[in-house]
Amino acid sequence: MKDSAPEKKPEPVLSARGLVKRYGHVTAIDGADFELLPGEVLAVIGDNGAGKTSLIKALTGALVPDAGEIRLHGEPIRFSGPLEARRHGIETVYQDLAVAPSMDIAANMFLGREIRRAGPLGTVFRMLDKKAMRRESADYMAALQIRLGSLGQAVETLSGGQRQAVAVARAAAWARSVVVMDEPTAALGVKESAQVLDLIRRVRDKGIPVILISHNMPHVFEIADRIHVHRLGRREALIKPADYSMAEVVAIMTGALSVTADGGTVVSDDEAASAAGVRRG
Amino acid sequence: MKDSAPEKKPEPVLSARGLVKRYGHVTAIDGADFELLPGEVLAVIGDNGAGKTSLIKALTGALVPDAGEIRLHGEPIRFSGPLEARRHGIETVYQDLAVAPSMDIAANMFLGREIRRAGPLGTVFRMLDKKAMRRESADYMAALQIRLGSLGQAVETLSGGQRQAVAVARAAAWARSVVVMDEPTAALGVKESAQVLDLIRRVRDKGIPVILISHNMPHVFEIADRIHVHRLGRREALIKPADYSMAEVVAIMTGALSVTADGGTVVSDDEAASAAGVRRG
Amino acid sequence: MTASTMTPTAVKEPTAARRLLTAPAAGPFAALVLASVFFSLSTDQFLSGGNFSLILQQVMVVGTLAIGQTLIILTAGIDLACGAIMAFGGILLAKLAVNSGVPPVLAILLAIAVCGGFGLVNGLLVRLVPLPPFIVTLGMLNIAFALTHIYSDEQTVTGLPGPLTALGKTFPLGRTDVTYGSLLTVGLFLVFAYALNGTAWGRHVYALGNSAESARLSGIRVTRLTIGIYTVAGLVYGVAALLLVSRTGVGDPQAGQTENLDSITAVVLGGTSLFGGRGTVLGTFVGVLIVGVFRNGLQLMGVSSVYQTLVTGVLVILAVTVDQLSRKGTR
Amino acid sequence: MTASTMTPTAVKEPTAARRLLTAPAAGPFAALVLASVFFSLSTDQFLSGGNFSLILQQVMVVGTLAIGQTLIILTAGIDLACGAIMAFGGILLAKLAVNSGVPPVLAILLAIAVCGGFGLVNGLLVRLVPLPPFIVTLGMLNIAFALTHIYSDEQTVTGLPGPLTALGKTFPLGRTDVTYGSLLTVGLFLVFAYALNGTAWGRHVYALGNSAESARLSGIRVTRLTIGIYTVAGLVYGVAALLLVSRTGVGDPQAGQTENLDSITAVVLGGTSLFGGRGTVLGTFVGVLIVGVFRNGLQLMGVSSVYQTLVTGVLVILAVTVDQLSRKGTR
Amino acid sequence: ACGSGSGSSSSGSGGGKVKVGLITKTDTNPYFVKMKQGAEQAAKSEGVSLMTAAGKFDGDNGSQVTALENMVAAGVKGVLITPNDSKAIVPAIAKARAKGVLVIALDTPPEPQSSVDALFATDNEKAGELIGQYAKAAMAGKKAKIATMDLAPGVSVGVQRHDGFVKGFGITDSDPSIVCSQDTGGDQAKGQTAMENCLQKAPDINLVYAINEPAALGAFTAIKAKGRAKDVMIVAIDGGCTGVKAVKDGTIAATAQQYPLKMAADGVKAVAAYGKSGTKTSGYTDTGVNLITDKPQTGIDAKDSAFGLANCWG
Ligand SMILES: Nc1ncnc2c1ncn2[C@@H]1O[C@H](COP(=O)(O)OP(=O)(O)OP(=O)(O)O)[C@@H](O)[C@H]1O
Ligand SMILES: Nc1ncnc2c1ncn2[C@@H]1O[C@H](COP(=O)(O)OP(=O)(O)OP(=O)(O)O)[C@@H](O)[C@H]1O
Ligand SMILES: O[C@@H]1[C@@H](O)[C@H](O)OC[C@H]1O
Ligand SMILES: [Mg+2]
Ligand SMILES: [Mg+2]
Repeated sequence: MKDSAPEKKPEPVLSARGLVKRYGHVTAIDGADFELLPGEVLAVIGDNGAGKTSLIKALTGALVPDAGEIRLHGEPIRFSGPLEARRHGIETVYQDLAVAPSMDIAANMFLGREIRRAGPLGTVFRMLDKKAMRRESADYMAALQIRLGSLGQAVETLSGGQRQAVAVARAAAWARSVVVMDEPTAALGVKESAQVLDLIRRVRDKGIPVILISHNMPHVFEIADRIHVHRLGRREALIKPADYSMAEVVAIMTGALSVTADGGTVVSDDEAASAAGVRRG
Repeated sequence: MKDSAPEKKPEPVLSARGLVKRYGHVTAIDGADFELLPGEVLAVIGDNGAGKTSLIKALTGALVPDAGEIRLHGEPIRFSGPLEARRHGIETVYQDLAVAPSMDIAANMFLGREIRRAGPLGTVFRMLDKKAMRRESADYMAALQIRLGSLGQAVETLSGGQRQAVAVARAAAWARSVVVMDEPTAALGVKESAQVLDLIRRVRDKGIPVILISHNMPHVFEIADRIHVHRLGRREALIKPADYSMAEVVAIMTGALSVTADGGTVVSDDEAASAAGVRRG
Repeated sequence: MTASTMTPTAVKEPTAARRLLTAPAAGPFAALVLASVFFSLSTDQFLSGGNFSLILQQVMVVGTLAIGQTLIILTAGIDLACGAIMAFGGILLAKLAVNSGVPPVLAILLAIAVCGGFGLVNGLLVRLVPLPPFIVTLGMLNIAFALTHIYSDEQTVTGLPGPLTALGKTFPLGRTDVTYGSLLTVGLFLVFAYALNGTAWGRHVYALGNSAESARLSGIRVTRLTIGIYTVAGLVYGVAALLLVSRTGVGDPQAGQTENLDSITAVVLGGTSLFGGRGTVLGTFVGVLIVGVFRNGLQLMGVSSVYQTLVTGVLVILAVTVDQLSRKGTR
Repeated sequence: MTASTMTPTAVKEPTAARRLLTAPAAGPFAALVLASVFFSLSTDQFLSGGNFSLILQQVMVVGTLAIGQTLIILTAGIDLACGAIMAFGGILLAKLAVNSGVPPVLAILLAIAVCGGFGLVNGLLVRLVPLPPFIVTLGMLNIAFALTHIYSDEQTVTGLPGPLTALGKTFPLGRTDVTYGSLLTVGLFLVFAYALNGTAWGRHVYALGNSAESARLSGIRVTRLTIGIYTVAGLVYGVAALLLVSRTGVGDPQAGQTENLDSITAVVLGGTSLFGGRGTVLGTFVGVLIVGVFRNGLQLMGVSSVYQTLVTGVLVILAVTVDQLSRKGTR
Repeated sequence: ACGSGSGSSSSGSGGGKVKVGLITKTDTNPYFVKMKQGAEQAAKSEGVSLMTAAGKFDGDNGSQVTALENMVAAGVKGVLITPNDSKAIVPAIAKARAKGVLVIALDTPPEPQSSVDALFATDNEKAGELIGQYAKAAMAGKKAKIATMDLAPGVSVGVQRHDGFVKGFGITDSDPSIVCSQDTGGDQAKGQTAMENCLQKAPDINLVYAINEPAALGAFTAIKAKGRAKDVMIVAIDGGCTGVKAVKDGTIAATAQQYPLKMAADGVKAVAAYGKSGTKTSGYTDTGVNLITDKPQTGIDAKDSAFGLANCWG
């Protein structure tokens, strides 16, 4: 790849080789490689059904791959479940949000990490500090500039964007070592999306790397340090946004262009490439 | 409004005045007006939680407003449910898709409008023509250029974008008098989104007006004939994209700018407007 | 090339063999076969046409009830009243024909219609108030039970005219005698398997069970459909009443008290989810047979009655475990 | 300014009054009050401290079972075995103390632990195989039932030592005698109301019932939680066994046969959804009282037993209708 | 008659032991445990093998029919059955007999009685009458306020005993002295609840009739809790060991004792005899009923609790 030669690469935070996942006769991950470097925002892009969600589910312990190896800070690791990944500081916003619909915003935000009252009320009676959780939730939601009817609303009664904001705020709040976001702005408005990009930047600035799955190319180009292009269940290319135009990246994603070993591109599908408006590589 | 003077306006296909919907102490629709003209693509935009989904649910019979009037082709109408709206030719893609997760793609695509076999098998035994439905579904999905593992996959096992494509393909397939799409491209990839925009154009070109809710401003500006800006539960402005810049529209949406009666704009929130990068109106 | 690379018009469809293996009733069926093999090896009398015909005949009543129960569970409902409605239908049928001099065939039709009426009321309450099916049918269980005892005055009705017991008669099939009633039950299973799988109505039943709200938004007439399903279930219970009467030869006010749970058990054993939207009526048939085979086989083995209960408990759990394990491979 | 215009840091929260009106147990409570008013007007004996204490005492056993049942139903499960587990616990307790000479308090602890063991096995099967709760507990119902009869040899155990019946004793509260057992039951309801509403564990129970997969993705230890819930439920059934024994003064192998359905009924009457994730244990308490008040009131009115059944059927449906209608306004 | 399961053999095929079936009403009653014991002992001494089955609840005809069919399919020589529904079981019995199986009713007669080969039973109405007469005498002219703890709607033993009691007491069902009637399912806990409510309704109850002893003991618990143990008389039916002990310690004034163990043992012997010699027993054998009390009333035959304990259900 174009950028593989120059600088000495630091050890990846999270990486994988040859991941495979089959569902009956559908192959969702087909020998995928993956690499996330410290402090970077890595965008993962690809067509619908390319296997992006499956890939990050495998990386975050939410599904067990049929084959392949995952490494965290260079050590091979097998997550027994999402909890273990989380214990290693990996925080994820899943595409289907993984919220409890009948519970309210604060309860969802702190699910699995509730705050207890100080003193014996908390230690002996294990009493929740509902006020504190409500207060902090309100702050997190405010940071995303999401309008809300009531913090006590059950999540199932929220608008699509409000619901997504809850999941995003939750992951951001708990970020420690890696943050993974599967299409976090899909349901968000212009202003709210901008806030999420800001949030991602703030997380990155704390030195925490972020994996961002998104179909929104302007967002990707605005924020990503590197782009992982996923296609047909595997990584097709790993590039820097500065080296390619948006049209080229889209062409790689759809298979019109291929990235050669030296980082150049070749047209693999003439018709598609010209339809995508890409010059010959 | 800027464009209200020149041409004599045709009768709206669908319109509403003073719609209200409250949930407990949350007001989702707060006296909203609405107007859809024949053959137009009307974009409905607004912040998260502004009440867009609630508005179109009221317009398509999915919820009963507490107050206000809806007119179809000028006649006041009260839909008893989504079926009645559909009988009047109104076809909707709901934001939460309204699919049956355990059923496969073809079954979902034809849900409520199944094709029966020809001859006595169909009329007497009411036998489904599964082959025909499967074939047609495959065609519709192909038109959206969605990759699929298997047409027999249950919808719950589809990727987020694949699932959305099913809902969009379904509405487009049955369009007759009005098509309503609530964020139809939220989960779709670049290529797939482009196909949906194409689809919307084709529908419009058949003379069927389309209501498109979207947070994607480039899409909106690319395809909309008019833009309905929704804010705090009601219509804030109804404009032509040609008359405003994207930044201005976003500013109107967030309340930084207001549209005056003569179609001009005034800054209602200085700080917000300058943050949005809009010149003084 | 992997499957995910295919374009939609050329997607690979599962082979017939694979489809059979992954069919929802495959797991329960495996359990049924295992149990049958076991009993064939442990007793001399199990493996015979006559014994199979006997088992079929023993399960026809609960099997028929389980058809209606399947419909309702598929909609994410539950019917606690099916046995009680059947009992009322049976007593009504018998008393009309014996005590009130109504022509037998008319009595049959009336009783089936009344059972349908119970179903209709259930459906109306479930959909229009709306109330949870559990509560509605629990209430109806009590009501139908009480009406049965009030109307029958606790008296078992005997001396039934021929048409009422005709379905209990047998005909020879090869060297085995089969009752007409078993045939009717099998026929009903096939009819409903077709209706659920081959017609639009069936798809709507599944869609309703998946999500009533999505079904409504998809333009399905959810109210009509729900009420219809409960009514059809009631009519099916009416047929079960006829089968009950023709099998036992009497109108019995005490009948139907364990059939509620039994029918739900058969449905669940057959692989249908209590959360609705997933399952098949043929699975239910297999579930019904599993229960019948257990009971028959254990009795033939001479297991004493309390131990029959114990072993049944273990076997029920095992049967579903077999089902689960058989699915693991395909997930 | 409408509520939707507010920024998140200044959101309007419902007032205390509104919260009371929309509390999940408000509907069932209204039904309970209506029923009580009705019976107070129709019989002289209903409205008295003594009668209320009696009702409380009559529902304490099923009430305690219903606590465990609520936990399990909140996880979208169901427990058909609770009554049978309790019956086994009761016999075990009585036989250990009377026949095996185990010190009473130790016998109590052992019996409660064994009931917890049943729950543990249920939980393991539900979560680890995994199997549908309906089937697991149906199997366990048969197993516990059979074990009870085998172990007891159908003999009622009498002559219990004092500690086993202590909870059946009364103490005066004002001018009314109240049993210690009722107090224990009420105490358990409060403890579990607190645990479900005030602790992280409670939130996890609800989250599990909302969606086991979402709970897992949220990092909740779903396996541990599920198994824990079934085990706790089993322990609670053990306490119910003690209450049963102390109330009746004997170890009775026939006990617990109708309590499965009764406890589920109480839970559903109390407004908890059979689909999990929604409901309260205090609602269950109200549900239990509704059943107790119906039975007591109807008997005081001298309604004959068949008609009691009939009226109960109608009232159960009415009670939940009241609940539904009381909610309509707030939707 | 057209048979079911014609493929099955009906006589002790395979050269094995003669098989005898016993079908009781339920599994949940010590009464039937005694029956099983009697049957087992006799089966051992006669060298026949015993199969057992039971209904799921009192009144459950369906399970009994199925069990009967399965036993016939298993090749039993004879079946002993305590019918849950005297009339409803008749067609199934007829089918079994048509295959040459000897069917003997125990405890509860089918209707018509001739539908079985033989009947070994107590006369339930007579048992009720006995304690009715006893209660009448023991009340000694005191004004009676009666509570009846009955079985369940439509179960014949319960109805016969209740009717017998009322008749023996010399009144009718509509008599105002019956102030409370409740079903208990023959269950102790339900008996207690029923009695509690009866006492709430009519605190001055002074005589309780109970369908069986568990119901009686439940009623007693409720009465004792009200502090009225001394002034309420309880009479019951069954004569089980627990029940007789209760008579001995004065909890129950009197009970009518029956002899299930004997019924079953005699039944098994009859089937064994049929297996050996082909001779069928027939007709009704009254296995007898005795009033057990330690406070005998003049003019009413009774045995004391010592006799009762020595013979409890023997
Ligand atoms: N449980 C499952 N059973 C069968 N097929 C599945 C399952 N889950 C995913 N798939 C299939 O695997 C493929 C990859 O799905 P995945 O969700 O990873 O795609 P994606 O790249 O995230 O798509 P999108 O952009 O639409 O979210 C799809 O074809 C999908 O249908
Ligand atoms: N059932 C409900 N109960 C309570 N509040 C509700 C309910 N449905 C919607 N709301 C509230 O009404 C407001 C409008 O919601 P709506 O879904 O219409 O917004 P939207 O404009 O479609 O937002 P988005 O862009 O995020 O989809 C929100 O504040 C939402 O929380
Ligand atoms: O005598 C028996 C009685 O005790 C039981 O309750 O039911 C069956 C009867 O035969
Ligand atoms: Mg995805
Ligand atoms: Mg919306």
